[in-house]
Amino acid sequence: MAKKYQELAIKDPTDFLFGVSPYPVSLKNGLTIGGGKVYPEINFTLPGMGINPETMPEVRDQYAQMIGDVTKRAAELHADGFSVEYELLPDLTLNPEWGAEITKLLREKLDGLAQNEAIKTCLRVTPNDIREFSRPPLLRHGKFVDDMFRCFELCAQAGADLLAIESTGGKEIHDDAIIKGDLAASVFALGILGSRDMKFLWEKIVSICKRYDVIPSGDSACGFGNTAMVLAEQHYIPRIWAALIRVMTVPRSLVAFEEGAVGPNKDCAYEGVYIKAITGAPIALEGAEAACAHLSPIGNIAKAVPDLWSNESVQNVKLLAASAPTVSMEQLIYATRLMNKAADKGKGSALALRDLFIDSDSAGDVQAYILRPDVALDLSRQIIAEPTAYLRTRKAALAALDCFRKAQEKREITLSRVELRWLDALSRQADQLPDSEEEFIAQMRPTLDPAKVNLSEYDL
Amino acid sequence: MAKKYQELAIKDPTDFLFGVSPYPVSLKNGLTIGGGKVYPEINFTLPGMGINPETMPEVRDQYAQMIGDVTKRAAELHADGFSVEYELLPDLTLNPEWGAEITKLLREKLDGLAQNEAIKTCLRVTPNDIREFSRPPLLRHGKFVDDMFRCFELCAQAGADLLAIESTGGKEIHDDAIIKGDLAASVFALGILGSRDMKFLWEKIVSICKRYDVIPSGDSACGFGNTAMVLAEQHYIPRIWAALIRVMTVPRSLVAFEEGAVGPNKDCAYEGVYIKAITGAPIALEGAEAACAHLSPIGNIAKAVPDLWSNESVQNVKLLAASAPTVSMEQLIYATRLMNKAADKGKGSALALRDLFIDSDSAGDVQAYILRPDVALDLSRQIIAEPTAYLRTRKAALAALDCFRKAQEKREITLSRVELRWLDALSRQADQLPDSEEEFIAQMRPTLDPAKVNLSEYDL
Amino acid sequence: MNKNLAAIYQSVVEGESSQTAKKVQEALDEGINAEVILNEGMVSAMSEVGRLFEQGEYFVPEMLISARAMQEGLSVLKPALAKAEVRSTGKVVIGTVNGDLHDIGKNLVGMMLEGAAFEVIDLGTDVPPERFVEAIKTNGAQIVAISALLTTTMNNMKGVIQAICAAGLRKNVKIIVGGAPLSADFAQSIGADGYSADASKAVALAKSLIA
Amino acid sequence: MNKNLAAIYQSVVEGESSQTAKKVQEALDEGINAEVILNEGMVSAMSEVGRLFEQGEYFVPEMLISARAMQEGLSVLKPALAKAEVRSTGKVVIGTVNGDLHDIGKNLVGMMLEGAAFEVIDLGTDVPPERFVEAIKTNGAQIVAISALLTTTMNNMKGVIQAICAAGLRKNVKIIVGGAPLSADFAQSIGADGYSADASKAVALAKSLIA
Ligand SMILES: [Zn+2]
Ligand SMILES: [Zn+2]
Ligand SMILES: [Zn+2]
Repeated sequence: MAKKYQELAIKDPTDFLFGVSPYPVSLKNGLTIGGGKVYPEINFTLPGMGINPETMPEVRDQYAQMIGDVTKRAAELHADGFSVEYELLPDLTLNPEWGAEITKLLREKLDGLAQNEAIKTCLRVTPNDIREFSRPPLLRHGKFVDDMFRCFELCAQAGADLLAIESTGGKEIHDDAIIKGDLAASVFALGILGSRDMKFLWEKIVSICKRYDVIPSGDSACGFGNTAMVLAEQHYIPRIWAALIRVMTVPRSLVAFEEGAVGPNKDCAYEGVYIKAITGAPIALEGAEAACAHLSPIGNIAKAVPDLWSNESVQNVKLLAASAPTVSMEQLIYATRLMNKAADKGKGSALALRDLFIDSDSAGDVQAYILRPDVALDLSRQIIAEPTAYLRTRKAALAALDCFRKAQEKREITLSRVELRWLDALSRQADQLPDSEEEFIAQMRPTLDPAKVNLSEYDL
Repeated sequence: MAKKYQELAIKDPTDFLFGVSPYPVSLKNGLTIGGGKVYPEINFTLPGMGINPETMPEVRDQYAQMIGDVTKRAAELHADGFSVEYELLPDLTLNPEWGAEITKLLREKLDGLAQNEAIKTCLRVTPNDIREFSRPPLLRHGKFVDDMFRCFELCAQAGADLLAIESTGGKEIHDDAIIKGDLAASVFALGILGSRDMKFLWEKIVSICKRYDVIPSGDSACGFGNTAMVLAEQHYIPRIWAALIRVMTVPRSLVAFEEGAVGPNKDCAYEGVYIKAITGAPIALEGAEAACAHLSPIGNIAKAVPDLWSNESVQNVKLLAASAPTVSMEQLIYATRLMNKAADKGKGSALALRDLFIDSDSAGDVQAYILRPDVALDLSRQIIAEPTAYLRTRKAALAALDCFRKAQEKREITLSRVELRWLDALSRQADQLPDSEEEFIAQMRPTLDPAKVNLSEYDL
Repeated sequence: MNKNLAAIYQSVVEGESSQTAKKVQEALDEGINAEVILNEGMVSAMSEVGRLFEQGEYFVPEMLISARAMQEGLSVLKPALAKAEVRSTGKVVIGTVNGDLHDIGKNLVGMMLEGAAFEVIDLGTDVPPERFVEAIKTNGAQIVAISALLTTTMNNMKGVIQAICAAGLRKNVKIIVGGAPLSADFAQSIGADGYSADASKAVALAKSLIA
Repeated sequence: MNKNLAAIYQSVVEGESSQTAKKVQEALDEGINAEVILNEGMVSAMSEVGRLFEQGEYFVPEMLISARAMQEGLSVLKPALAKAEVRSTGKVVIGTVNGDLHDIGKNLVGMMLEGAAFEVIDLGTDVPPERFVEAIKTNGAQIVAISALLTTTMNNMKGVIQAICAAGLRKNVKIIVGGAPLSADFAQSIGADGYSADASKAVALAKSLIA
């Protein structure tokens, strides 16, 4: 039943462009994502406050205010469409009725906007992966699993257009792998644990989506790739290690699509560039306008190929001009206006702008370099030539390291002496990854702390 | 001694472009503004807190933290240069020693950055126009005037590269003119009062700059044009009225240059587009990345011709990623990277990007339309054909109204029925402005409340 | 509606000052009750003006012209009203805090409140706490509206509220605050009764607080 | 410097665990004082590692390897140290507040503190206030480090501090807090003793508080 991706949906770098994807996603209201235009995707969250029965009226007020603010600004700036991502906080997933209540509140406001202003919108709802509230995580059964799936169902019923998640299977191992620079553990977490959990999880999510006629959009390896990027930004780990992890998240996130996700993939999933190349599904991305949520070395290049353009998230605090969500909305509208204006003028113009985005960042940081459309196509091709998630992840590591080395030789990037030392060390680790998945699992098994990870949750 | 501008420094729209100005401004450290590159200009301010002897240690800490944050991020993102604007709060101008102390603190941090990271920077210091603490304003003498000029001197000595101000002569009349839709009062405030005060004020500022070898940069009609823009954004006044006021601020702000200012003009002065066309001086501007400070309908088009690109101002509050000044710095760096990358690829590429910025906004709002380089050149030419500030302001009104009407006919903008009613009403007012300045003053005199405005402060 | 009342209503909506004054006089001469003239002729006209503003048909300048027409009408009506003992909607003392020179936001709020038949005592800008206290006492105001546009002056609002408390007037007045750097949270934290994010919402806020 | 001490220093900097253990044993056999081995051999090596990290020469993974080498050396040294009665820099109880599952920031802080010879008791994530209190009591900690990564859990830090107060332990411990949504202001407002914007500054903060 699972789909197998064996060739790229996008083959030519000149077909790899913002706003256009081979398999656009159309909503019931007619809004099409990936059909020629980039739309803003706004995300907002509560200011510092707890969520409990006493504060729920205030929580409702906050969301009502935020959706009111952003829809008002979108109308004033004549946006012709946009998406709202509602990323549930843990407490709103732990109490699925609350999560669904907020979904309904957002839905109603967006429906009102459609009626009064003829602006077409999309509501993406992203429950939190609360399964890790058990330590070690219980991924397949128990109260947290039940509540999480119930939350998906209730939010689907409450009016979500898209469902998504940032799932965390394997993260219990991967956090340490990042800060230890442990490539094997990272491959194990992503290529074995994460990928297996994705298969389990997305089969369920897709079936819920079918039941309620909602679109299964995609997953994000945020807890893996973005954790690494943020740590690299703080100089805790080498940038080259963060870039490598990013490429290694691709096979894991691809599993959602093998199980039936269709996009638009999640904003914070920078592996989405590869997902778009492989699957042809539209993707959301984020960059300069998401600096409110995380700093990054890829603020412009991330604009090369998105179909939705996001601010990641911003708290409802007051800035001099307006609320921070209003400010984000305005910034996203200007950013997407520019891209769409270029597209209006024809593909040559759009490609020229895309190349400015690319060339702005790609030489300055290896994490930007791997988002180059040509680089992503090349690595994607190598990754999907392998048959399994493990082998794809191993190939992602080997191919990315090779790519870094060549890029350095071609002077397309400039790695420091220290980064080059790491390039060698990581290559030595990668070269030791066995061909056989069983052998690899057998190697890794004794290194794992049963207090941290429960292998039976992964059918191991 | 005053310079007279009688022809445009920029004649051809294809020479009117971001990053390049006919008369670049070079600092002692070699940083050149308007010499081919657009640099970020970051501005930041205190979070909600008072300024008094007890809080001054905290004020110092805040500024130290903000300058530390933005210089760190600029270095991490390999910025090759940037400007910091330090806009003094009223209390820091009322106590010039405090204002100068913060100037020194910023200077030292920027000098350290130059030494450790080889990043060239510029420090613009903008004292507050505290003369309006007298009501009616005492513009030419008294304690506030003395303190303000002393503040300029002390800040020059403390290490400012540029001095600037957002002066307010005439604002005591103009605020009411805006909300009453009173064109004659607006012309009087800008073309008679404001322009006379600018002459007095800038003669002084330029002489202080000469004495301390500091660059007199420019003024902003912020309290006029931006007040109107913000009120239009809130639907309090018609957009067409705000656009008209913007054009009418040009002769007033030009006076600074007639008296010896050389640029870069102030970020919030959107009339700077016209100033650049007329004088050839470089300018700062702000747009999408300044949404933190004010919403606007000109977020992209403002990127068409700036030499410095600013965030206007942001309080030192914490966002999810980092402090708000850090976030602004990152956004400005990405915005300017894109422009500079286009410039690197040649003038054709830069013009293509410029045109995307222009076409993004120009049809959507008349306030954006008047920032079109071709429109600004045309109106500037008509304005400077007149000999005096009054006649130039009157011409600005007549020419702008004519321009709006033609733009509507050519369908380059779409004015609503209500805006068209205002276009007619404003035209009727403009047509009644007499040729003679004396006659106009005589007409206006009886309408003025001596409790509000002191005409002797304007040699009237 | 009576022909004269309709004419008053129309002239206020269209901002015809002298016409309004004239028609008010005619209505009085005709023996129409002053309170009826006020409410059905003018206050309802100002509501219509507010509606036109909400709809985007009118801007503030038009509202101001209508408000001026109403004032003209009122000046004719005043003697008759005094006898009839009519209450204004409420008395509001308004000002920008000390250290802050920003005028226009405060003026807009004042203007909107006047349009809604509040009596507005405008203290101007850079107003020290004592002057707010004094003005409340002198005028018997029910509402104090305080404005601040700077992050460095917003905290001075607290000083105004403390001075009002210290003068024993806190229970007599509702305090509303506004200005760009403020938030509802901040308003609550300094002990204000209400916060309005923009001038046009201040009227509804003021009305709700003294309802 | 003594040859063996130099070798210990070197092996810790380079993260050679077995070499460190071996050289510590040799130094002890040679009769070098345990405290001298600790301070001149290992603690100073970890300072050098910190310096290399600040310089960008080392990353966290290298620091971890060095820290592990130091642990190996310590395990050899422990019996001799016990006699000499050496104090650790201090004891720190660390955890992420209840409702919050974020691990990695807390782990980094713990790791940095261990590198600076603090004894770290890690309570993990989603830690209820009682467990912080209990751990302070059981371990006689001088410092409590609390982490929160969510705007919805940052307020739970206040609950932890209140529980510590209620247990009468507030004067025994310094409380430091950290996490993305926090600010120095917030830390002060909930009554913490210190705030660190990132993990690498937490060590200096901790040291300054118990100095
Ligand atoms: Zn994410
Ligand atoms: Zn998101
Ligand atoms: Zn300004």
